[in-house]
Amino acid sequence: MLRFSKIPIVVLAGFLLIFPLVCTGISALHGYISLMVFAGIYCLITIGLSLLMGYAGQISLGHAAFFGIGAYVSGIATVRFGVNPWFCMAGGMLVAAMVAALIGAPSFRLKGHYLAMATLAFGLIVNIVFREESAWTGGPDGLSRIPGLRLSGFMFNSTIRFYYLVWVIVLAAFLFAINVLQSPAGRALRALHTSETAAKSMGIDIARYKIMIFVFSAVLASLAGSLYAHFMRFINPSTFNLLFSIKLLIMITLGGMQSLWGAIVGTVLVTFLSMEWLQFFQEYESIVFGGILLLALIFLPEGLTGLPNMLAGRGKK
Amino acid sequence: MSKKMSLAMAAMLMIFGTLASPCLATYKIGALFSVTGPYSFLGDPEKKTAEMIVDQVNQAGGINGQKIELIVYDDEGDATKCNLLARKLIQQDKVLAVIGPSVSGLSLAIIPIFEQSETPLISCAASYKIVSDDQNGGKPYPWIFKTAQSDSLAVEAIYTHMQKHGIKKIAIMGDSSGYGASGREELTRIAPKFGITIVADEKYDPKDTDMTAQLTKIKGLNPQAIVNWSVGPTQVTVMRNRRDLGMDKIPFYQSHGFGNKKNIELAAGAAEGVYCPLGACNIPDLLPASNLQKAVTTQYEKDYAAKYKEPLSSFGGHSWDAMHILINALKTAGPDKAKIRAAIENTKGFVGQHGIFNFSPSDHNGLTKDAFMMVKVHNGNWALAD
Amino acid sequence: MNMASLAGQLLQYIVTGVTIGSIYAMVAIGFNIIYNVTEIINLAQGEFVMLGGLVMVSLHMLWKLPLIAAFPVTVVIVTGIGLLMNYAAIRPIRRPTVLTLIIATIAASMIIKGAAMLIWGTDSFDLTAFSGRTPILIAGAAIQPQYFWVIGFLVVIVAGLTFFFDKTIIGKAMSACSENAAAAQLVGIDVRWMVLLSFALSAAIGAIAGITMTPIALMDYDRGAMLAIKGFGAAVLGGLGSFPGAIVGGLMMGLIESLGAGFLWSGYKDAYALAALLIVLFIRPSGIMGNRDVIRFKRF
Amino acid sequence: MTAASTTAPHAVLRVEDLVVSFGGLAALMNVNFDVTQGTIHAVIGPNGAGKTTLFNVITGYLNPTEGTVFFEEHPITGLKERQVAALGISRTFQTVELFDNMTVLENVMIGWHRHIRSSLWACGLGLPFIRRQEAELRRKAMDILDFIGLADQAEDRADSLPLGARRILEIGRALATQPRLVCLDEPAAGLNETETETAAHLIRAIRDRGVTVLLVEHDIRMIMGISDRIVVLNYGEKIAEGTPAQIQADTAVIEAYLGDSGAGVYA
Repeated sequence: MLRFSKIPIVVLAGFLLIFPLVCTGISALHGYISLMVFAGIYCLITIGLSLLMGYAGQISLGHAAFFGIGAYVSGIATVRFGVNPWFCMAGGMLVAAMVAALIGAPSFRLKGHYLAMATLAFGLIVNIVFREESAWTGGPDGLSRIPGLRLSGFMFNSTIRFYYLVWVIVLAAFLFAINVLQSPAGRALRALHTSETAAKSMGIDIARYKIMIFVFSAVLASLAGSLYAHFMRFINPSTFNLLFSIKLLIMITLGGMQSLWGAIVGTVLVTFLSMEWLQFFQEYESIVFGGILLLALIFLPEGLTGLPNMLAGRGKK
Repeated sequence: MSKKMSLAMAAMLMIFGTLASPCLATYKIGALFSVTGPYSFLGDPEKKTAEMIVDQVNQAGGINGQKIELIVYDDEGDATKCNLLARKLIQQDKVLAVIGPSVSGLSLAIIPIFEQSETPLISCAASYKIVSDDQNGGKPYPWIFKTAQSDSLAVEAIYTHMQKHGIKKIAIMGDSSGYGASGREELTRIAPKFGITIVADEKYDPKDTDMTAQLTKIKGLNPQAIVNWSVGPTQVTVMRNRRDLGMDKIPFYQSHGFGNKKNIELAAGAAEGVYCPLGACNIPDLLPASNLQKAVTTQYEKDYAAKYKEPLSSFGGHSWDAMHILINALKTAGPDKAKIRAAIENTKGFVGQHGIFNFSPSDHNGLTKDAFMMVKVHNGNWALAD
Repeated sequence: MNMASLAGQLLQYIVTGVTIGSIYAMVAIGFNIIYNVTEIINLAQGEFVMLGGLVMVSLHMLWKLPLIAAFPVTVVIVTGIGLLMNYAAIRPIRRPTVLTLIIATIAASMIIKGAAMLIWGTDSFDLTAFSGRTPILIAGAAIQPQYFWVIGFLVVIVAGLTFFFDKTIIGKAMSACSENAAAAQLVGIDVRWMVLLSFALSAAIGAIAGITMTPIALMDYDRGAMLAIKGFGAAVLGGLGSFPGAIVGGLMMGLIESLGAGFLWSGYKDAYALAALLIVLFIRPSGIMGNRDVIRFKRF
Repeated sequence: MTAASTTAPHAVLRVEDLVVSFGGLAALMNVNFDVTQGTIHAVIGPNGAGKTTLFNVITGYLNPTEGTVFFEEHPITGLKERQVAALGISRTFQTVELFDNMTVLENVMIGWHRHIRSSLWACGLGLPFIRRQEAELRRKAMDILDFIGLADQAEDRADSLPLGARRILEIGRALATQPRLVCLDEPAAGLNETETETAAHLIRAIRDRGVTVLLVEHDIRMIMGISDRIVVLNYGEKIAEGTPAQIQADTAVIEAYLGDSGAGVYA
């Protein structure tokens, strides 16, 4: 039975609660708080992607586009029209949901690499639109002067405040995803991943589930995009390019495909590796990162979350 | 369990230990450059130049007896990374001021951080938006400066040259990166002032293999001149394609990004007769002896070639200017951010690589269009254009 | 604008499109060879092209090897790197799925690209054109002699591969693997050897693409990704695994880009090609020349 | 027709003039038969007789070239698999298609899928009615596991079961969909004698619950033991139909099974 234990979730929440306090205490770790803000934003995307790819078995190389849609809806509506950021966030999620439903319906007739290419092409096209429609988006130089977030007088203007905002949302999304997986909907998802043939005989509407989960993951990505825009207070198209979509795949694979925990662990790890720890290697960074990735694929076929099982298995032998 | 815990602790300590920087009484300066990634042509010479200057100053005894500690981070041309590193420089490394980033978009991306933390930033990127707050009547942001000439100055230099030669109908083209977009914006914005009409505006990707289609379209529209705004291999390919199409009779202008002799070499003859606006540091030997910049540019070219065994690029000059302006400010102000800011703003008559800087509360770039000279490729070398 | 110049323009767009398309087609063929035997999409294919160009530049421009000698040496070196990649990045993967294999090839491409940056730096390099740079004028269109080399090599590669897969024993064995690896194993074909061979072949073809395109477009360490995407697009558009499909797909992508840049807004030229790809996939989920029945038997 | 159905026992499934051909090759040729409510109805025949094809047509996995299938008097040809399932026809697979990464209990619980509410939002928010529904489902699924004798393995992963138990579990899962007709594709294939006995027991118990069973099977002994009525297919054609006793006496059937089966086709 797929059941998530409550203890690690409580431990995670506790860790997240004290993390910034520890980091402010140790000056060499101060930068880790802002790193964790980005890691949290990325976690929102990978939680959705993990459901889509790990459980529903559908590949997407285009999720940077939904991330971007959220960011640009927020950015454009606040900067050009002065709309309240929270409304923009909701608006972005709505737009992303509609786009996902529109693109999802024909895409999921495709299989394997064809689906990968279709989502990749979609992501590239959206990115070209961000770049070219400069009257709205600011073009390749980006859109600046995006306002920060405030909640009835409380400004999320420091890194720590934003940190808590982001991670509360991430935890909510995480719990939501866990609930889904432990529910009839999650059972249906896992079923169609294992055997579409059998799932059909159970009366499961496969197309509907695939699109539903695609829409859900797009909505989460869009929410992440809005948060990103209001934290950075600046966005530019290259943030939402193919490279980012690939980075999301790497996060999920490194963490462990069929595990929501894997999404969180992988995302935080890859964020720290690529944004901080590997900086040390300078021009060797790309080689080192590629090497780590390969080693992980070879020695951790189930990702980091598979590690305890693997060790336990070896111990028994 | 306790064994695991202690192992984990040890690992954590190892990671953090490498990060802790030694605490010495020095002036800490931060630098953010796109050393690798798509904008390495900017960030690489900028980083090398900044490091060279720090070495020179420290060898000469530092500033007011204090050594400079330069912390250089590579943003890889990525806005998120740039944002993170800027926060790290301010919050963790506690630097007095930062120079960079290399790219306009990234400079715009981190303005809020520097404004909020009240830390001076001297950008090495071109866009006028970096020093013009459009929500505040175009006034500069108090804490943000830049040393690169605005693209508008390069465009004005080109248009002035066109006006002199009676050119009124032009085609523009450029790559789809931020560099190309910024040039395109300025070219379009300033054209009416010079009575110039733009008949075509073509784009290509920075990684494209061939621009024949764009040029063919332009050829059909018979412009009197073509302006191309790009960097990297495409600015060379575009000249070759133009020659193949028999368009070498149409005057061809490149942006100041063309200012590297390697490009002339790579064009394999196709660059002959091409115009471009260049700053003094690209052409020290062409400057008359009376030119105020002759001495500093010649010295910089010599030092750079001696240290790095490669020809200098004009972009390194922006970092040279930023570093020296900051060092001068440190000399007068000492380790106090607000005083440093004021000292930079009061910099007058500073002779740099890219012009003579006169900052003021309403001008945080401090250059005029004289910062650029029109240069023509002649016999595989630069020559002043008539 | 008169009709004659319009016709000349059209011809120019077509010539340019066919040349760019031929490069894409070569990359797509490289994808297909590996895909057919292993069902892997090798996203490092673009890096082979980049390496082909840069190794050739070093051999010819730096070490002064004549073109005719540098060409085969380059192909051999890049082929060696292809084999190495198979040994280091593909074979050790114990639980291959679409995603892990895609990521493995991405990891390989990061390593290759990073190494190329260390060796050649970030500058672009030029290569002497094979038969000069004086353009040939045909009906108002200017054609670089190098264009003919690119198109010519595509033809040679296609002819060579057709012969190889139809007439030689090894080629037939490879075809057998691509149809049914398990059955091929049963009749005594060493599938691992075939996989190795497929990497060698596609690295060689990538190298040829890189060598022939460098005199037109210069080459730098960072070119691989763009070429891989375009080539992948061409392969999928034509139908994965189909060699005629790769050519049709490549040429279509090249022509749409060139005509799109010429007649429509050039900023969106890549988007036109990608939109065409999406439309084709939505109508024919297996690409233009792809076989629907074959897809059903493929795992990925 | 309506008149007939009121007098005669109710025909839950009617197969009319079914033709399926792949390319030029006919897999089924004009097959006709009725399945009576509440009976065990077997379809037998040598390999390649078209039994699985017939199953695939009935359950919507394959569209026939010609002919119609009626379920409770409504034509169901052309419907999608899940629509057929929603009408109350459930099936198992010759190759055993369990959800291997789930527990035995979950495999059965999923059978209720089309009877329960499963909106993503309600599930994600963990609304109380979803929780109540889950508890109820577990109870019902345990009943079924009791019925098929797998209650002790409820929390084991499905792929850890031996083949016999897997086939039984698949039947249990099919029952969980609350079908009026279950189609079992070779439920005894690969089972030993005891396991076959259990399966046969189970199939009878299913019929005794009032669910009609349509069955494809190789094991003639089992078929003869449990079937109420048998249809015999050979090379896509129905060659006989009747009670087990009638079929056992049928010369055409004996010839099909014992005779030189290849001779007729390619001649």
